[in-house]
Amino acid sequence: MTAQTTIAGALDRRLLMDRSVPGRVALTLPASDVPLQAAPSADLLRKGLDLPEISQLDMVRYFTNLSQLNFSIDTNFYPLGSCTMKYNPKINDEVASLPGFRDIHPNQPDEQVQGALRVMFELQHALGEITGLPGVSLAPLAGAQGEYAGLLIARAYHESRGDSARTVAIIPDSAHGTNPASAAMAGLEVVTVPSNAQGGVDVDALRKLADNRTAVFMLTLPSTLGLFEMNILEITKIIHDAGGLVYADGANLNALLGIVKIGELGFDICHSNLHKTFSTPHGGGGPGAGPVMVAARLAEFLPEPVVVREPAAAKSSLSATSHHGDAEPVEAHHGAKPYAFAYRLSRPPKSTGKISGFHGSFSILVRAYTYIRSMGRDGLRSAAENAIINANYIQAGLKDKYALAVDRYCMHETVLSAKRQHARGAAALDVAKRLLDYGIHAPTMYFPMIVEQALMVEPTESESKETLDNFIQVMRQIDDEIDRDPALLHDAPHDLPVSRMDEATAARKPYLRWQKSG
Amino acid sequence: MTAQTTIAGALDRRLLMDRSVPGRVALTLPASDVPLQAAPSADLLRKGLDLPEISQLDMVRYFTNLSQLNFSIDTNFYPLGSCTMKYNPKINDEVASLPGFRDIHPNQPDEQVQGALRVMFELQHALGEITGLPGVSLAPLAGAQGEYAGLLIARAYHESRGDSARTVAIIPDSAHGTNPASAAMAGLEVVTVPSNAQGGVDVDALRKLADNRTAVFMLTLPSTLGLFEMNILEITKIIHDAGGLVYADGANLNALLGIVKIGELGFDICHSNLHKTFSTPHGGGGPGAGPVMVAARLAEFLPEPVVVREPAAAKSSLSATSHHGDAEPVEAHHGAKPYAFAYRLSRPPKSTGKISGFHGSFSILVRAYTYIRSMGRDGLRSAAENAIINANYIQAGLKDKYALAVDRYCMHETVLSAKRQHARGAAALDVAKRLLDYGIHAPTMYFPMIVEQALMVEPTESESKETLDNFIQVMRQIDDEIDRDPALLHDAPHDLPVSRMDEATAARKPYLRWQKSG
Amino acid sequence: MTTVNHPYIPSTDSERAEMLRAIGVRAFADLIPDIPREKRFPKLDLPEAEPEPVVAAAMAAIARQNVTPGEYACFLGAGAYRHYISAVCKAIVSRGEFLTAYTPYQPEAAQGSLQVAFEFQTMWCLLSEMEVANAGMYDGPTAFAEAALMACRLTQRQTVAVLDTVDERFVEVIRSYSSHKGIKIKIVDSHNPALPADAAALMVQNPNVYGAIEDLAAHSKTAHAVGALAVAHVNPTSLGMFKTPGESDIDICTAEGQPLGVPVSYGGSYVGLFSCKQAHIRQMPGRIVGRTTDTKGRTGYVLTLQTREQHIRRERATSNICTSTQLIGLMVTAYMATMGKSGIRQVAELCYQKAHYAAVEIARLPGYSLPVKGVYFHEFVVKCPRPVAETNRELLKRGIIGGYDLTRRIPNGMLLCVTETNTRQEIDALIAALREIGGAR
Amino acid sequence: MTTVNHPYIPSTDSERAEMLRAIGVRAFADLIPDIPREKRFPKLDLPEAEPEPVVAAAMAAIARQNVTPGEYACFLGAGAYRHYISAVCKAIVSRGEFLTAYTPYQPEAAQGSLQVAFEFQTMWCLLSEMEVANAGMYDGPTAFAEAALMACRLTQRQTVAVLDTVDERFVEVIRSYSSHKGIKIKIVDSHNPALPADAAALMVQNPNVYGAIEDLAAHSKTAHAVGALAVAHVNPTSLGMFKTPGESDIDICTAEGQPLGVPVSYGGSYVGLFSCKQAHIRQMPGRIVGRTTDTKGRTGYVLTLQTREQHIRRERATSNICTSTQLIGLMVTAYMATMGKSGIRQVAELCYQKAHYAAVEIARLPGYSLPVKGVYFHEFVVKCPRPVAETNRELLKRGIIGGYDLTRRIPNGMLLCVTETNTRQEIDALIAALREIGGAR
Ligand SMILES: Cc1ncc(COP(=O)(O)O)c(C=O)c1O
Ligand SMILES: Cc1ncc(COP(=O)(O)O)c(C=O)c1O
Repeated sequence: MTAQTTIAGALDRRLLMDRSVPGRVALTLPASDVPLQAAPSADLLRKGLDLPEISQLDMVRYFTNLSQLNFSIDTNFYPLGSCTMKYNPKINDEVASLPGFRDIHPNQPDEQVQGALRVMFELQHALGEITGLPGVSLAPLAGAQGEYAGLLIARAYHESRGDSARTVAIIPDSAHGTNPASAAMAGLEVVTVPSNAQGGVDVDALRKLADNRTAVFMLTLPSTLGLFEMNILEITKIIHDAGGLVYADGANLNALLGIVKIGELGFDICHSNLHKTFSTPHGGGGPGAGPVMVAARLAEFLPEPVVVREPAAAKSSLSATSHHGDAEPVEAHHGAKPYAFAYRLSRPPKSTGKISGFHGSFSILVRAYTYIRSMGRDGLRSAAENAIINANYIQAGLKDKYALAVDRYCMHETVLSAKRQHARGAAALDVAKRLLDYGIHAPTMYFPMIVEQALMVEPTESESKETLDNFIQVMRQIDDEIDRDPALLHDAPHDLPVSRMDEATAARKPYLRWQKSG
Repeated sequence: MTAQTTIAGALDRRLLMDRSVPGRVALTLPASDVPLQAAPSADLLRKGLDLPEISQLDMVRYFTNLSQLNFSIDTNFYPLGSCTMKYNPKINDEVASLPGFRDIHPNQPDEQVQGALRVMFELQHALGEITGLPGVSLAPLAGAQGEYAGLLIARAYHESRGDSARTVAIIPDSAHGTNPASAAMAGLEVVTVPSNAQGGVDVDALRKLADNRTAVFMLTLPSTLGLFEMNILEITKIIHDAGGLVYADGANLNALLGIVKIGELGFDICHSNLHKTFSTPHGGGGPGAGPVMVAARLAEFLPEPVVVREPAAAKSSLSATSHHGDAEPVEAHHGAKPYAFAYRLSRPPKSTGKISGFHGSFSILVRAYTYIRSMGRDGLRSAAENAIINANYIQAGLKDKYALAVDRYCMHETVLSAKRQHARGAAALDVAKRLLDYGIHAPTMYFPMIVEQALMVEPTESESKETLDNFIQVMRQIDDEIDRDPALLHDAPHDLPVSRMDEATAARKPYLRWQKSG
Repeated sequence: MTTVNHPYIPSTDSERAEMLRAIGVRAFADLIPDIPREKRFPKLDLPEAEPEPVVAAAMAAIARQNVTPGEYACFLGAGAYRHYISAVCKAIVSRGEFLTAYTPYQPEAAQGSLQVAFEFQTMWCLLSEMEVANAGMYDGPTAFAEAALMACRLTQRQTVAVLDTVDERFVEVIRSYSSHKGIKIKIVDSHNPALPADAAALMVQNPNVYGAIEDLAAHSKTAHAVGALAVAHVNPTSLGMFKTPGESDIDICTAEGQPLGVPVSYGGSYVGLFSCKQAHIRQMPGRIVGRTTDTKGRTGYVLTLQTREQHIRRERATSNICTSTQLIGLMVTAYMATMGKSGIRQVAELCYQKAHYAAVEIARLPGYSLPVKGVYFHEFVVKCPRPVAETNRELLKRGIIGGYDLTRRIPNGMLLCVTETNTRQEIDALIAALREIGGAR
Repeated sequence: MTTVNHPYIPSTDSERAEMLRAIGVRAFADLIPDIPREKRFPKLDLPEAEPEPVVAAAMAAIARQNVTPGEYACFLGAGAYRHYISAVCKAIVSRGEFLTAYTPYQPEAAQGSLQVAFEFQTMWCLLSEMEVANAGMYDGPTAFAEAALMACRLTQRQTVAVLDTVDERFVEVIRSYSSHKGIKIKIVDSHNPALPADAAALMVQNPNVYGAIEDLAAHSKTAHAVGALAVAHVNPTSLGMFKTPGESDIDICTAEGQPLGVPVSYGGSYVGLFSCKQAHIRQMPGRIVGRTTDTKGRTGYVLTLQTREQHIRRERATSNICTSTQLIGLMVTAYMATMGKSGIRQVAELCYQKAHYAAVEIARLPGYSLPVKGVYFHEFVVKCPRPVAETNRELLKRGIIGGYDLTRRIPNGMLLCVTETNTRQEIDALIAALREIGGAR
């Protein structure tokens, strides 16, 4: 503990407004260098303005100390299932902060931003290639928005065929909450299909549900149980036969890179969370990016923008065969001559329209693109394979102590159930909180909802075997602790900046901002 | 505590070599793009090479966790006397890492690096102006090297006058250890002059010591007791009358900015620690920069290089009157035409020569220059004034509990004595270590050596009044704790990554590198 | 099994073999029995891995293919604004502990992110003078669209009135967000806003699409008169100077957070700011952070009111938002804190001063005029003698990235934006260039 | 009392007044009675404070006044070398906790810096195959000079023999460091090194001033034959490939640490690497970090053998060094760790391959030759048909920063350096340009 403390030796948790002293400044600005202009009339102006007044040192110290209160990938193992907390390469951040990317304005005409458009174009290609769904829009700003965009496409598709009675989205009971929420936003009625005993979709139940009202079936692949759907080809066929489309929630795409293409399994639409599979930093909860990929016949419905390349400049895609020098394709942009340019933003003919302010989460797109180049085709496949091996290794090392949601080989994550531990007096929550004491972030808890006392563990490929071994050991030790000294679990975490929080009061009496009283 | 831990819940302190696994890589490099060249004969080559093999994530995590074990300005109050642990502005780091500064090569000809030379030239001007000693060389790499450079100048000066019997350096007993060490390196005999009861130089003793063997008198101003020498004009006169030179150790220059010019007090030579007064980051122990400043008549002896400006381009110095647009003075350096250039590196006619590899601690010089521009002339004076006020405020708040080395108003730092505390069973060391528990770095301890149980406190101007108040309160509380629960002090620190270390064994059986055994 | 040794993948061949043995399989393929054999291991048409030095050089080369503001003077706004971002903010935002954390579901391990979010909510409330705020949305336009949905939920109505001075870009996003819920959009005349009686909300942009200041208080009255909510989408920098949504009795206030310390970065990632009246919090979308205490009575922060959210309420959630924009929220937080009381005000005033200087001077140029009346902040429409695209091309030759083409609303209309980052020298160069270009025919 | 409101100075006027009251004085001037009145508050001929946005823009403009390698191909070496530095290293080094800590005098509050220093010592020992190392010196040349002083202390002799293939720059620094101690420097012929009987040390540079590999083992023998110590100053990158000082029975090994992950940065800040035989540690200069345990038996690190140092031993210290270069040491540590076993070797090999390709091709050009025989690493001397300064000026016009002018030793001699950062494209451009320039007369 090296942090700022109070006289009582406790962490100093005062907020900025409590630290504010009239007259202090953290930054000054130059005086105006233009002749004084007429001021607007006073009744148009605001009265007071209360914001912190802090010195620059105190500002730096405040935020630096705050940062140290976090667990993060850079400091801790973070086996948070469904979140793919893999390493976020530093080079990606460095690239994203190059002035040529960081400082370009979204309203600059295409000819001025050929570098940016090239990155987007090649990223579209790569995502199309990885998923086997060649129509790509990078516009969605996160996974959930990718889902929404995909569902809008599905609706537009059916409507374009006059098939407008299709207003049902079939969604498995194991699905992530964003799936039904996105479906509802898209005006679809949500119908739930149960899982079978092996954690897959109950195919018979699905067959009964699929009909001429079915707009779309949303399936997470691998599923939220960490399993690859065992009847996948049958399922996509059932939906297609019923005239519906099949949507893949690609949040777990990390398990599939170079292993299988979603499009080749019959899926029509999917999204990918670049902040998961493609290693962009989670940032404490975003920004993300959730590009949507579709089969060729659906490409005309993609949200805008989509980057296209003029046939004239047919060279530089991010592909094995035609990948050329990076400084080549676009002519220099100095002086008077008009630009030769190759890439431009476009709006697909039947586009579902604009779903975000500009052209997508560009700073995240740049990182994902950099990552794909850094990994290359073999590296991507290796990532998936190692992610799967790591998850199975943990599963094998724990299954005698912790029940498995389903006892099969898992994909990139394993869903444990702490039901035996619960019977002995420690809930999944207690196990999770106790892990924090060992410097390990808690797994995802109580999700998927269909698993009792779920602990969803996703190690990712970027963790070393020692880290996995340590995790297994610690989890086994925690299991021992239940009988030895249950308070170790119930009162956990012990050494963190705070112990368990009173969330009930937080929700009952919301205290959502600093108040003058303190 | 969010750090990586072992299964036992302790900090994981394993070294990189203990984490190494054959085959892992943190970085890969491209294959050679040139035709294969003939290899040198095998007997010229090294056999094995043992270095860590670690993944990139584990590398980032290792160093990030290590960083959190440190106290630092960015996280803690750091009232370390004699070290001027002031705020290190982030803009300075940003500027130093501009490619135009970070990537220029020291062997580029002057005409290619006019921007760099301009920074150096104007920094020379600023330091000459601040100290009143207009001859400046930026070559010395730290304060101690600045001292050494200064002493070489003194020697060269006397020798140039045929006055080569002057081989004595008179140094007060309160001086920092580098002063006598530097004098010894310069081949000077060190003679110590005692301090008087008020913490000043014993003038009578000095008068007796000053004679025709006196090469130089080295005085720290303000002194290491935090005091401004009360007989300063008399002292410089005594030395000058004896034919000696007067050297100012400018480590404490922060107290004098715009308050008084060292040169106007009769000093002939001084150095300044840019890493103290001019806010460049201490970096855990360097790099620093210790420019040496001299009176005009000594400028010909300065170590090389010194940056000079061709009279042709007489405009752009960092001065109040002639400070012009920053992009102006040098012509663009494109295309074929020869450059118009203004600044060049030069070697003073009787230079004492080269004391470091290239042109000084350039990345530090850039930061110091940026700082001076950010502060401006009034800001520098304000820094000194506030530094002095802050130190006196702490002194006033503690003098009833902690004895003062000398009961006078102090300059930028106050030297307390824990002798009363010692009498009650707690040494200065115990007080210092106990401070760490409160998230405050320890003051400098047991220095200056002439003060019993010294605790030297330098708050600097960049700390806020609340931080000072908190420090005063904590120091008073610690004093209380001696009687209440002395173990709180003796066993301190309690909550840090380690408790007190066995330094005796460390020195007796030096263990200075990782060994295969562990 | 491919055996790539890669910096991002620690396991070595022998470790992998050991792990497979521990799992009890012979080869990797044994772990994926459910994947149809014929579909496995497709060829990816992607290049091979590039080592970091190669990637770094390649990306720098690509970045140089862009015309970069900063190297060029830039007067583009229309939704994204260039402002000075302190080195302090950059240093804070680059901390790995913030950058590589997940959404703070485990409050004990995320007090850093949570306290930052609480500061974010606080300062956005203070700046907008609204009562409560959430922890951020995807971006400004989606926040504005979500506000429309929220208004419909709150009023149980299905028509959204949008002022005709609202940027089409925003209207499109509102349409995307609402069309399939049966919500109708009605564009109303800003000079005489006649609201349908079943309007859920009146949506206003301030400054509006022309850069002009709207009378928020009057619009609030209009909305409230028919029982609709007043929703304002504001430029947050303008709040350093102009009357606030809170003071104008606005019910829901949204903004694009980008101007508050976020690089323009070709349009993303940004963050949507969202605040509203206290009474409406349970219909607010997005993450919300609240203060509470731990078992030992210590203050701390948690995600709260989660029952509004998709992971609990699923299809009945207030929004589908999950991953949001916490890191950009941190940028905004660091920016507001660093600028502070005096800085935010000063930026607004510098923008105002410089934009007005530019506008007044340009209006004097032969052939140029300011067609839009009213008070403006830091953007204004100039009617050019030549088409905007052409004018901009000419400006670029002179090292200037010109304004936004608003021809769709005003023939030869160019929306120019001037911020504190534009020096007088740049403005004067713009004026001189426009004179030259204008007269060129 | 000036009352500047500055971001770096928190106290406000009213706080200052309050503090002065608490101190018991009326005004600031009352605190400085000892400063002669007539000397107080001199005018400083310095400009006024510039706000951060102004400083940032000004410094960027000044930086652009330099010709920057990276934008230009660069073949300069001769003591400073361009190598690829991973983003990982930059991220580590920019951590405020490392950047803004002091020398680790309080080990409990500095285990981060201390463990880094221990890693530094370890990896430098491993790379140089020496037994012990210190935590770093100012830079390479001063480390080399301090090694000479150390050899004099150890042998109680006063003559230092320096091989004539040692760079003059180093000899100058050795002279500055030793001249007033009565130490004599003798330059000896590298082909036939005849050492004086009272030599304390034989000082060797490897690769030498011409870039050529010296026979370190032979030089060790020569030194030891007269009871002198063998001191080698090496290029650390070359150790990825070539025989080590340790294997060559060198007594003290120093190096410029810059090539190991430190930006060239116009020559500083760098770090001197220093290692020696175990027997000599108590005469080593500089900071040394050692491993020990705390009161609870936990492993930790401390500064050790401090009785060698100036703050304890004063005029009898082994050196006057105090503030050293820990942060640059961190850069080197992060670099060695990130490159690791395979990377360090690979960098050396890439340098070797590319330099040899360039040398062989240049030697084929009419008018150019390689006057120095022997094995070289990544630097080599080219004898040009035209003066070096002239040739370099011509190269610059073609976007190339040429080599180091070694005319003082070899007429028209240019020392060219090629590292892994030079692409084949750059090398080929250099070759083509030299052909063109050479033939121009
Ligand atoms: C399975 C699944 N689907 C969808 C999402 C939503 O993605 P995002 O958080 O990017 O909106 C998540 C994210 O947690 C997820 O795990
Ligand atoms: C009074 C004094 N003189 C000299 C020095 C030496 O300066 P440096 O550490 O930069 O070599 C110091 C540094 O601690 C000091 O405090």
